[in-house]
Amino acid sequence: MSAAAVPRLRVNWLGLALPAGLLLALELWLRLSNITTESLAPPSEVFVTLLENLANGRLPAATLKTLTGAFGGLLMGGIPGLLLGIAFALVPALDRAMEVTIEALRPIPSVALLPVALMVFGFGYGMEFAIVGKSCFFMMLILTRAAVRGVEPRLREVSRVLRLSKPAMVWKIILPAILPRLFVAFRLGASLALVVSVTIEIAVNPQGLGYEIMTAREALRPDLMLACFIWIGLVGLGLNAGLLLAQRKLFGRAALAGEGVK
Amino acid sequence: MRYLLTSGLMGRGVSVLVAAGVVWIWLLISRSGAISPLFLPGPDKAWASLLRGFENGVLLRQTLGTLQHMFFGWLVASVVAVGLGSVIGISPLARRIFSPLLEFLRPLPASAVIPIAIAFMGLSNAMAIFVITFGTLWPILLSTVQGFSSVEPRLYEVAKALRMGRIETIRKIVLPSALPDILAGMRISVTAALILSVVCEMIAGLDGLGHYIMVSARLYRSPDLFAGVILLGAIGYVSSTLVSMAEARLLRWRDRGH
Amino acid sequence: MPFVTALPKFSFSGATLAFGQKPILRNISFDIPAGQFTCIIGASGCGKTTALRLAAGLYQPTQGAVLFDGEPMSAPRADVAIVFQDYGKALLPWRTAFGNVSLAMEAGGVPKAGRADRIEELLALVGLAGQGGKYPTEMSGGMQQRLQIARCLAQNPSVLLMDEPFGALDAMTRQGLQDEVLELVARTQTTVIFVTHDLEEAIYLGDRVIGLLPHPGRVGIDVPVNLPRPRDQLATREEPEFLRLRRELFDFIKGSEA
Amino acid sequence: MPFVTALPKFSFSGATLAFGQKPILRNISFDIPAGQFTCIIGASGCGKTTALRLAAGLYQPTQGAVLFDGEPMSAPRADVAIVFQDYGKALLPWRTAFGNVSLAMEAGGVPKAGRADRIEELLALVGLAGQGGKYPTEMSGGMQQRLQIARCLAQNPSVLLMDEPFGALDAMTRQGLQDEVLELVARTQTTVIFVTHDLEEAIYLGDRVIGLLPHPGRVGIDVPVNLPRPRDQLATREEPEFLRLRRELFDFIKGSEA
Amino acid sequence: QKIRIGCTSSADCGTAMVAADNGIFEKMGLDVEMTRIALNSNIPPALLSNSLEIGGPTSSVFLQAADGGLDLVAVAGASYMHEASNEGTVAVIRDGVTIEKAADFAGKKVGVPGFGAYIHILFVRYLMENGVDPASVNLVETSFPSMPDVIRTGAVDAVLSGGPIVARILESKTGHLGPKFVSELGGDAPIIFYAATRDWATANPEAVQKFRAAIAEAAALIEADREVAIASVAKFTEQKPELVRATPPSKYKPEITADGLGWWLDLMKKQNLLQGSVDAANLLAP
Ligand SMILES: Nc1ncnc2c1ncn2[C@@H]1O[C@H](COP(=O)(O)OP(=O)(O)OP(=O)(O)O)[C@@H](O)[C@H]1O
Ligand SMILES: Nc1ncnc2c1ncn2[C@@H]1O[C@H](COP(=O)(O)OP(=O)(O)OP(=O)(O)O)[C@@H](O)[C@H]1O
Ligand SMILES: [Mg+2]
Ligand SMILES: [Mg+2]
Repeated sequence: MSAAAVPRLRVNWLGLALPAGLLLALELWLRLSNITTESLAPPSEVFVTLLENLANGRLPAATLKTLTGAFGGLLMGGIPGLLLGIAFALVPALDRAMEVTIEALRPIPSVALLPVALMVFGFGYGMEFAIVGKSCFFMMLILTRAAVRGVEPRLREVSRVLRLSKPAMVWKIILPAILPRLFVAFRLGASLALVVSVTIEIAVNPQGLGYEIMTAREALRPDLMLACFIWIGLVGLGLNAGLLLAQRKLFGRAALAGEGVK
Repeated sequence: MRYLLTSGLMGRGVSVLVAAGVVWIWLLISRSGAISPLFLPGPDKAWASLLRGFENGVLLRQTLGTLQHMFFGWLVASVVAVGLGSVIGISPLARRIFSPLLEFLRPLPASAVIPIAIAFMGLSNAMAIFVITFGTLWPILLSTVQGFSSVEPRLYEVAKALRMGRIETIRKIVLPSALPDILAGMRISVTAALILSVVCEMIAGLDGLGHYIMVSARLYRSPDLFAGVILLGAIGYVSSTLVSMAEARLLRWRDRGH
Repeated sequence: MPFVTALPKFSFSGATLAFGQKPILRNISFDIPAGQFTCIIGASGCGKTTALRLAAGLYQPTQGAVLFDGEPMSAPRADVAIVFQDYGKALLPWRTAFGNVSLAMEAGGVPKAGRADRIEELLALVGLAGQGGKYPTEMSGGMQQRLQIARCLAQNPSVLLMDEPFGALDAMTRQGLQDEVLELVARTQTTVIFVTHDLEEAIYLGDRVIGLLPHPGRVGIDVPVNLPRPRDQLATREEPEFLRLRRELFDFIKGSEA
Repeated sequence: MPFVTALPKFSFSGATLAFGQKPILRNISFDIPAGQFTCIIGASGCGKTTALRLAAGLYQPTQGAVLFDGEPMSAPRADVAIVFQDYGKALLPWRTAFGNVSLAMEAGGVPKAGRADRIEELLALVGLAGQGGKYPTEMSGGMQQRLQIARCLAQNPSVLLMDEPFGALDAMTRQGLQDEVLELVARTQTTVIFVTHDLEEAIYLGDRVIGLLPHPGRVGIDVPVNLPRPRDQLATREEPEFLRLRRELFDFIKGSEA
Repeated sequence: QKIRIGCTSSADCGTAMVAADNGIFEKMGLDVEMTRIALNSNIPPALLSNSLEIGGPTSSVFLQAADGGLDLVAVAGASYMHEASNEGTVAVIRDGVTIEKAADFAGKKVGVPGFGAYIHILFVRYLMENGVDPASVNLVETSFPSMPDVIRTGAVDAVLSGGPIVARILESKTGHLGPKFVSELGGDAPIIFYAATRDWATANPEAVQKFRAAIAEAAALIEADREVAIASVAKFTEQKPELVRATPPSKYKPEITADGLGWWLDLMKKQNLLQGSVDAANLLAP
């Protein structure tokens, strides 16, 4: 509960123990069991490959492309999703009217639409923005709507009796009240965007980290493939830590409201 | 008026009308020829293909395959996520042990996990369920943890004052209080499970609509592809409606009173 | 008292309210002239809060009407302020005391320049001078209650609806605030509906006391308070009329619970 | 009064509490023998709630100690029940009145068979007979407050800590509950610490009244109440000793606010 | 004007890779960029959306696209079936399973790299020619890199594969060689060829001519020295050169004929992989 008070930069040795143990086990297993596979490589080799490709600039360049695709899509889909989510929660009639449409479009896997997207947008960012955007749009919509519905009803009454205009109510009551949940949604959205853009790159789009994974796999280089894989995990980790830090720095107490102050 | 709109049947009716309008727009677009019918066939063609697919039994089998993957993956994910989320939410020690690994795993695309999963488990349904679980875990896990941390502090004190044990506190105070969050996460996950079933079927070639769509796309049979997409939409709609109904029932206390 | 029969500020005519099948208030009728200080008393759970919410426009009667200046009260109004009974829930936890009061001014479109001084003034009025920087969670129950009153006053309302606003206050603070409210009302000609469970408070403050009977809530008693103003905490409470009223209301409550 | 100097139930010795730099309570010292009914009064924001939370083990003193049966009160205990001031937050919104009371019994390990009757009995005791099916949001403020009391009684506590438990109740209900509590305490030998802002209530209920001075909170007055038991709502309040105490405490509060 | 050429990670487009690496395109005045494409079936839509000017689809992908209504034309030939490479595409059988002839496949689970793709079509033809009902074989899609894993874990009884994967499985001692079904069939039809949209090909007849000339020159270069191809393929696919060398060499022909396409058309019609009627002669760029 007093997490905010704990100095941030303390190394979490305990947390590192678990992944380290798993890696060690994998290394030993691969070295000792002598199996043939094009999908796994000993962690030590992967580590060396990772460093090599970081140093020669290949992974950083790919990372930039993937992140551009992911964040572009997140913003393009997430912001409308957020606004609509609030609108839907505040205007139940609208929510009801759109329900069937939304619920029927939402689960359509964007991957299934990749051939269409490829034809409409071609290779490059356009396709990534569109497909990542679609996924993030619905996710933000759902999460925001749930968050707004959870706002203490008395606070909404306060805004009614103060005759706050709708925008003022959203800005002064709803948004601050849902801020903590919004951040969770945004963080979820960011990882979803990363996952989706990598998937698109694996399947279709010849750029970014997913493309590197695909290439490595087809070139029968499991070490390179896993290095990309690990790198994506690290990028996501950094991203999340960065967002958390930003949350604390930018919003401080407001973002933690309702997270047990007393 | 507002009351009428928001209530029961009438709202549902309007909702269906809006959806019908969307289909109509789709029809207009496909008729206009702005997009090649190769990529966007009209809803009429897709519907015809859908009926054909069910007549010869192919679609039914694929649908069952997808449903199976999706359901079990989601179920396992829900159990694992709520369990893990509870442990992390309640114990700072567990949080320290698990969170780095989890934060690292979270952004890994499930699609890229598939080859590794195949290396361990082969082309089995267990592999698919593992991958789906892996990919759908996160929304539930995060909302569970979030739900835990936003419990009204006074209620924690009530639990302390009643000398409730950890497990009991979780079961009786924290989980119910976090339930709205958890259910929202589960609602997202049920869709994610569907998407991942499709991805698994596409990449690992398991029986299901994903594979059907993939083959249709490869053969440029776009009406078949859209028939599959329509079915996926329908499955998604029905499953998330079921979750919503469960949600409404479990959270009925929320709609009472002022 | 003026002779002209001006339009009453509030007019409850046969207002009835039910939640689902359950009737909460039945056939409530009374008029409240502008500038009158009306107190509502009644046993716990008899419907005082519900009646006040009707007056605020937060609920709509299922039958009958609640008129404000002759118009149906179909939604809350900017010049009608309400102090909620559950003060803890009605404050924004992410804003300081200062910010919470400021909210009402922002809503009213008060330009930024003039706010700070007025806010300090209001905080001082309710005995929270210098506490503007505290968050609601850092304040005691009574302080939160007073903060909510300050926010309502910041609205510059022409009507004040107060639901047990002094419930969590000690006798001294309470008496101080009672006198502040009386002074303010006299100065600004504000119309007040004041819910309280404290009979002496009702008599001390009111021009009139309405008592509700429970199950369902109805008007059981409606007496004028003919005590001279300005009132005085010691002198007024010793007047025979005060004691007589207290007896009368006490008997009413006693009878209503039997 | 027995001659043996038995171990006091509670012993505050030099208890001091600060949040960050800000001292809230300073050097609080007093003993509370088992079975005593102690009332705490003081101006709004003086630290009554904080002192009670120390006694409950919800806060730890920054200096000095709070001993329970001679042991430091380092965590809440099952036989010490606390009634929170903000009743609205202390109830589980997803459980009915019945379920909220049941919680305490579940926590105490009462077998399911015996619960229902006892719960109904407790609900009746606080005047909520037949209202067990309501959710907290469907209850009035006073009803919620009484519900919380019922839940505390369900703990079968040997010590009751009550923070303005009757704040939202009308005079009659309040007097009824005062007498219920007195009767219960006399029967079960419960030790009570009772925070109130109502001086008459403090005198009527207590064996002893402690008054706190604000900024920071300190003990300012500590007087025994030598009124015979059982007490009577009419007779007791007319005794000269009652009136004398009321005067004394009133002056104390008045002085403390100046 | 830039010409983007999209190929999958295989040696089939070796001529384009060599032409790009050895400055042949440049010499012809073509500004070329090579792009690696994940899935062969992504090439036709990529051509259509103008993400690529020229791509290397397999014959089956090309014909299915044309059958579906995509207006594509063949521009030049790339790789062809011939003895050496036919030899390399085989069934690898999991140890413990006996499959020696076509009939043995009945009731077995077999991993194929892609439904409706080159190997799949040839395999079905092999079954049909040997009187085995294709429906009696349980085919599952398995990407090349997963093949060693599915054989090792016992997920399938056999895989249809080629190139370095076969060697890897044999090395790991989890499987052995089965029927060489492609060479049993024979044939010299195109495997992969260069294609473009009809619009682009008609609008840029010069570029098409120069491209053909460059491909022909590259084919001659490879004919003379295989190492040139190995270096370029290794560079493009990022595979290790040893790996490329260990694979049976592809055979390149710069021409593409209606006959070669016709062979595939017949085959695919028989397997009901085409719905409409496509005229092979109409699919060649002028
Ligand atoms: N939202 C609701 N749904 C159903 N019943 C309700 C609701 N709100 C109030 N009630 C019921 O209406 C009755 C009156 O409630 P109300 O809050 O008006 O009482 P009150 O007079 O303000 O009591 P108190 O003095 O205890 O605050 C109660 O019996 C309560 O249970
Ligand atoms: N969590 C906290 N952080 C900082 N200050 C606090 C906190 N809780 C209480 N305080 C301060 O401590 C003082 C005493 O608070 P407390 O709630 O004990 O008062 P109280 O006597 O119960 O008042 P009331 O009768 O109004 O409920 C107040 O000035 C309050 O602002
Ligand atoms: Mg009330
Ligand atoms: Mg208090």
